[in-house]
Amino acid sequence: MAIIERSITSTEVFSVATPSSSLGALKRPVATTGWKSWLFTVDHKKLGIMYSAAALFFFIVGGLEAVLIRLQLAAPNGKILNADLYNQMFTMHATTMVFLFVMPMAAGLANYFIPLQIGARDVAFPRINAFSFWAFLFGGLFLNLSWFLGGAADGGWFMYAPNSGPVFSPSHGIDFWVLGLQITGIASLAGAVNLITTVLNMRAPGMKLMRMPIFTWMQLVVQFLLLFAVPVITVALFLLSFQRNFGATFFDVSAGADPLLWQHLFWIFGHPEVYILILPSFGVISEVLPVFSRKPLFGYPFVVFSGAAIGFVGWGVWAHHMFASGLGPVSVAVFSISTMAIAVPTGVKIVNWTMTLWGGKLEFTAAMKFAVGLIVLFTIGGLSGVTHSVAPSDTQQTDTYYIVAHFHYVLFGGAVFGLFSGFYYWWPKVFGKLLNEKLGTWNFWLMVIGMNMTFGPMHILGLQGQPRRMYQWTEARAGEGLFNFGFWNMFASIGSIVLSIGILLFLINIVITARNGKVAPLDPWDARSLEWMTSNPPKEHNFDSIPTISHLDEFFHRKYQEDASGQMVKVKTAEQVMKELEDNADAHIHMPSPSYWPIFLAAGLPVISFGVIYSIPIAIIGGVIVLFGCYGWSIEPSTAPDDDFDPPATTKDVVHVG
Amino acid sequence: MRHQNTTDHGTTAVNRLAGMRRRVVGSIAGLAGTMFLAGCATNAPQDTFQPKGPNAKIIDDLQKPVFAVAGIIGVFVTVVVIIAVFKFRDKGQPIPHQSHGNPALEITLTIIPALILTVVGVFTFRTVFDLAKTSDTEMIINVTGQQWWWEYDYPVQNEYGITQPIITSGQLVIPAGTKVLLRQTSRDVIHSYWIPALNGKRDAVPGRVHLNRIEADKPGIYAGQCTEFCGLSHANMRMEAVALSKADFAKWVANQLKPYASPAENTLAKEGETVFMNQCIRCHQVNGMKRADGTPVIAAPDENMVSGAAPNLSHLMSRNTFAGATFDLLNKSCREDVWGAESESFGAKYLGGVSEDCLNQTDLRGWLRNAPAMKPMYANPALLTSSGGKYRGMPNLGLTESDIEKLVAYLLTLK
Amino acid sequence: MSNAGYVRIAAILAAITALEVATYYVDLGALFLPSLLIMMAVKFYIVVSFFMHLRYESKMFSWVFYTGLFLAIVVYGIFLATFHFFS
Amino acid sequence: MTTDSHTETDGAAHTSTGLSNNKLGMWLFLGSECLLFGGLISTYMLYRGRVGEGPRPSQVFDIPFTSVSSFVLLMSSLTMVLAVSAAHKGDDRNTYLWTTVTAILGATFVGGQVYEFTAFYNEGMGFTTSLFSSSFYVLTGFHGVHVTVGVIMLMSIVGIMKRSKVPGSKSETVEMIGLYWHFVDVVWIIIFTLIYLIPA
Ligand code: HEA
Ligand code: HEA
Ligand code: HEC
Ligand code: CUA
Ligand SMILES: [Cu+2]
Repeated sequence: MAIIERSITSTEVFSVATPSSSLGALKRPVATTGWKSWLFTVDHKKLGIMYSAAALFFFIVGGLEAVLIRLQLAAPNGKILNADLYNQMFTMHATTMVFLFVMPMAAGLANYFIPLQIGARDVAFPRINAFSFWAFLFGGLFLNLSWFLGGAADGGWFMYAPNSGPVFSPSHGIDFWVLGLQITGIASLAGAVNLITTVLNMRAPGMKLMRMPIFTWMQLVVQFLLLFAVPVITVALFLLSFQRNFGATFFDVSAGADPLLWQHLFWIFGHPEVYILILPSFGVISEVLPVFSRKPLFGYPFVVFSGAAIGFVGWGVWAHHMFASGLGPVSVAVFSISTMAIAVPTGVKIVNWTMTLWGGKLEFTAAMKFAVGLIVLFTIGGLSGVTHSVAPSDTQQTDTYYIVAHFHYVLFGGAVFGLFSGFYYWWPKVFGKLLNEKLGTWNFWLMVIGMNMTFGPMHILGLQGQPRRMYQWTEARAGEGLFNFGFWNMFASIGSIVLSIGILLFLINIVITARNGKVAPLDPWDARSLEWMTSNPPKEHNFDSIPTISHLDEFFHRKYQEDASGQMVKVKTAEQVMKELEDNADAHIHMPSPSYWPIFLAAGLPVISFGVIYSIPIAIIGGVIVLFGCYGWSIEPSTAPDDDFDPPATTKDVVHVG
Repeated sequence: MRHQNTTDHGTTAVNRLAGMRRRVVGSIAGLAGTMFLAGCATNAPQDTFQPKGPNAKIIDDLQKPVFAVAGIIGVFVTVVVIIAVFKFRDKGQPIPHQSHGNPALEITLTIIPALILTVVGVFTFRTVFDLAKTSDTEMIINVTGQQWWWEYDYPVQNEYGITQPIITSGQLVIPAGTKVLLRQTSRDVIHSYWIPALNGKRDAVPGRVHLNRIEADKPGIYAGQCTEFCGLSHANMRMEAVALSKADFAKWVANQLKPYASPAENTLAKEGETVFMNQCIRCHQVNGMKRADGTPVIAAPDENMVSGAAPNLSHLMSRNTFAGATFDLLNKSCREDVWGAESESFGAKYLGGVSEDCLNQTDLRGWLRNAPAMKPMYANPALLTSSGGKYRGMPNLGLTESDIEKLVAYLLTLK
Repeated sequence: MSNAGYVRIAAILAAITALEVATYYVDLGALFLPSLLIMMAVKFYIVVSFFMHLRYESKMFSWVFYTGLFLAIVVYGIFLATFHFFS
Repeated sequence: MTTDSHTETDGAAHTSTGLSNNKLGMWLFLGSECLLFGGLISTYMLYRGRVGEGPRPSQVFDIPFTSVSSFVLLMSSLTMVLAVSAAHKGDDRNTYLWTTVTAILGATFVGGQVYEFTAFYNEGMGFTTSLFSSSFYVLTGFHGVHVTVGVIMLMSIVGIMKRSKVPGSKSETVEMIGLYWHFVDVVWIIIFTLIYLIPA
């Protein structure tokens, strides 16, 4: 971004120098404040914030879609949505929540915190990082554009062929879906390459792999999963778009195609994907639980290896989504057993978290509440998952609300709760202000109650035989007595309102905190890991001097030491630890420079996609934008040379980043 | 949508509401408990814990213990977490010892779940292969899904009196106590066949034939629902399996094979036949129907429908429901009479079919007036051109009221 | 590796390719498929190890690349097997 | 803290593993590409026998022709490795020479593919003729696009090197292109065997 020069003369002020001269095809952007500083930034922290803000926006979109679904289903023969709109609604609800909320939110946290947690000043490829963000954002907007251009995709989030083919889904909705996901896929892939390289290569001295914070570890596993899973759905999406846009017949049964091809490709991606969604949250709570238990994570190596094991075994279970598809008994039996195997490493995590609590000194901040909530709610969802893995019984439950209950417990009770835990935990780090704890408590309880009210009854509904994806349900099959559809559907719908109010409180909390929140102390939680060893919010260059790591939970060990009786006592305050770093500050730090090219290049992708749907010349224009972007990108040095700064950085001992 | 289920609590086998035991399950806490209860005491027609035939029973025997185990583990974890939360909350105790774990404990707590799952796995394995068994099949029916109804095609099986193929839709009629093999496929997109009381789901995939074995212990009507998302009217794609005693089944077969009888001249029904020949015969086959010149009338649904088929109406009035079992053909009181019948008299009542007095005039007329208004058929009619102008589902034919009058009279003759 | 070394490796690769093409014309019976697959794997390994220097580079590169390769082979192999492709 | 001497080419110096970011990133990308091509190859394997009314693979494939173009691509790997080797020695002249030769060989291969596609097309095998034809064109087309991108990169690097004054300064970039190029070659080794030599 700039060259950060330590003020030699006096106190605290660091001066920032920005590059000035013309480089590459365009003059470099230089703004350090205002909207331009965001648009062209390559700073991982700014990008992290933008990722999260965009994801939050999509969460509200996906949530409103969910609320519409619930309103429609509250009573029999709902009239709020017609069949067509309803089908679009649940397809886009799931797509938005999975691809545009949880994934980018996790990417936002990864972006912001991985470099801080491993003691780096930025990611390995800052410009690619910016490109990832913009590609995700443009892809997400492109997907939602379909609402205004003749209707959104309506084939369900796994978009089974041949229903997703041009004959059965003639509107453009699915075209937008396919191409939009293709764009966000590119973003994920680029992000994965970037973050893996960052974690492996940019660690501070002494930060061995087995000293890395668990959040970083889980993100590393996630990025590997993305790296290998995204290309699989890329293939599937290509085949589908060639069928829809260029007349190929990959899923056209009359030409001899086998519709199960799509199912396999989708779920080979799709199952690793669900671990992509959950592992970041596992990472978050593995940070939060120890901090508020005042105790290290129980069995750190087990948590690390079980995470890796989940990631690995997750590749061998995809066909459990296809138990009713007619695979044949051998495949069904094999996938059934392999799916059960995954419960073992996941169980390890549950055990470790519980044992972390055990014997601790628990402080129930909002972050901690969400973390503990996750343990219980995820377990419920995981156990229903195990009941699905029993293939014969799954043939009764698949495609009913029992499955809907399962995945909302793991996704909402698991992934979303983890993210909320992270919001409360890291908010002071990012914005320097503490979220209101009282509102947080309300937020938490309304969410727990609302979520159980919404998704709990779905177990009943599903076991009573209510299939999913029905725009209306009928009294005729509702049954009576305690377990009738009528009561529990209404109950779930009311629950979703409670849940919405809970989430609304979070949004209100953000506003209140921004207006007049409490300014956060340097180390508000008495935290343990490296990201807290810098100011709130962190400086542009993260650390004044890169710390040398000698422990897991480095920050904690700098603050605490065992006294003679073996009791941990605080020997240093966070301020003192910080001061040590400041005293050794690098004089001149050369940060990666902002660039026009990431956003420019990313903007070409939706143009191409738009052209593929409507007219090839537009696609060619998009192609030219991309080509020009690549050209500009490759001739612009990723980091402006030292002599290009104003004032030029003259000193020899400049520390370079990126 | 109509009530398809009576509300009186009789004690017949047909009435699924009747005589249901409500098993009480002990040791239930929180949600795991609710989940449990749902499986054990109930009265919804598609309940997955009320097997009414051997296949569903095999599944049920496996899933009950699995749900129990899952429930117990769930309760256990929840309780431990709650204890920890209360026991170790910050009461000013000193900072705990910074212990990093206990490998022995870890390994034990890894092995226990692994053992539990091994046991579950063994039983799962066996059950999968038990269910896959088809060698002792006694009867075969071809089942074809399409947007948004099911077609049943009984191949010639002389031992059941099926001397000619029978084609019907909506209600699958089977002899009770007989091992029936469904050979499933689809004409357009993927559907899934599911009668929870008889067996789990099996997808009907175009281009593939999937086997699905069912058997009903007793005569009765068993409700089901298409459970693979198949487009606009997926929610309105239902089905029912009707099990008849073997004797009644033979009667049913005989009726299906009854030759076509054209209505008497100068009746309303006869005029209806003419309208039918003009309008409906494009898609709907009525076996044995002949033109005035004696040439047989053959429907050409493949020229009009994306899926290439429309229900065969030869014996429409022998069924109780229509349009993918979404609407009743019987009016309310007649319906309750059939559906609530005693086990012994059920067969006779079902075989009585739909008489003029019993016909659900409102829905049938509504259907003929404007079918897509009752059951969504295609998202956007303007887009039909992209399927070569072929229909998906039954279109609005713009019939006049007098045409409808005649058609209804005619359809009533199709017993 | 020296340039001459590279040329020698290329010669080996060319020779294997010639053999591969030869199998197309000579009837090897049951050996046909395995011999082709082995030659393919050998060529693959040679290019990756020597031309791409993977043998001489950090283990980490081998890890990431071969993990991808391994997953691809295993996962897609099982995937094809479920279609009874190999039977 | 280390205040290392940093040069444009030397990306590795300040990483925790001592490995270059760029190279690690490239290997990660190639690992990911395995699953991309794996998916396309599997699709082809599944569909290769489904020819409908169209020609069968054995009717269209011209093994001698494809053998020659495969050989050309294989040899381009040799020239590529020579280019990388020259670049590492800071020998710009030979780097130009071998990158250019590699680009020409690659372009020849792509040309051969275009010729092959036209021939197939004339024999009645269009993109949408059958599942076999679609999956064949998608697979080989993807590969062809990869080669084309490689050719463009090779041509650009010559231009970029000529602009930069420091000899050998772009050696890592050349090496990266080399990795990509060899990978594309390796994919063709598989395609050639599985798709062309093993009959459907
Ligand atoms: C965050 C996402 C997430 C996670 C983590 C999981 C986790 C698991 N899932 Fe889930 N799943 C989904 C998201 C997720 N799932 C989604 C979105 C779908 C539906 C897609 C769709 O159809 O739209 C789905 C569907 C789905 C199906 C298909 C159902 C069907 O369509 O018929 C199956 C079948 O086996 C399954 C199984 C499992 C299993 C065994 C786990 C395991 O990983 C769970 C392991 C955890 C535990 C078991 C709890 C803790 C363990 C212990 C306390 C130890 C002791 C336990 C035992 C001894 C049992 N899932
Ligand atoms: C991470 C993933 C995720 C998340 C978070 C959610 C969250 C929710 N989901 Fe869903 N859902 C899926 C993933 C997810 N879902 C998937 C994969 C499917 C399968 C789709 C398919 O079959 O194809 C599905 C399907 C699905 C169905 C089944 C539809 C059907 O089969 O017909 C239902 C029905 O109730 C539902 C409900 C909900 C509800 C009520 C929430 C709630 O938790 C939502 C809560 C959020 C909000 C309420 C919004 C936030 C805030 C406000 C509203 C405040 C007010 C706002 C302003 C003032 C601006 N979801
Ligand atoms: C273009 C084709 C087409 C024409 C013309 C047509 N139908 Fe239909 N009809 C269908 C289809 C398709 C269905 C199945 C719809 C469903 O259940 O989703 C159907 C269903 C029905 C059913 C319910 C059958 C059952 O067993 O579920 C009746 C009764 C019926 N049509 C009567 C008629 C009559 C009477 C006419 C003429 C006036 C007519 N149809 C004309 C296509 C057609
Ligand atoms: Cu047919 Cu759903
Ligand atoms: Cu899964």
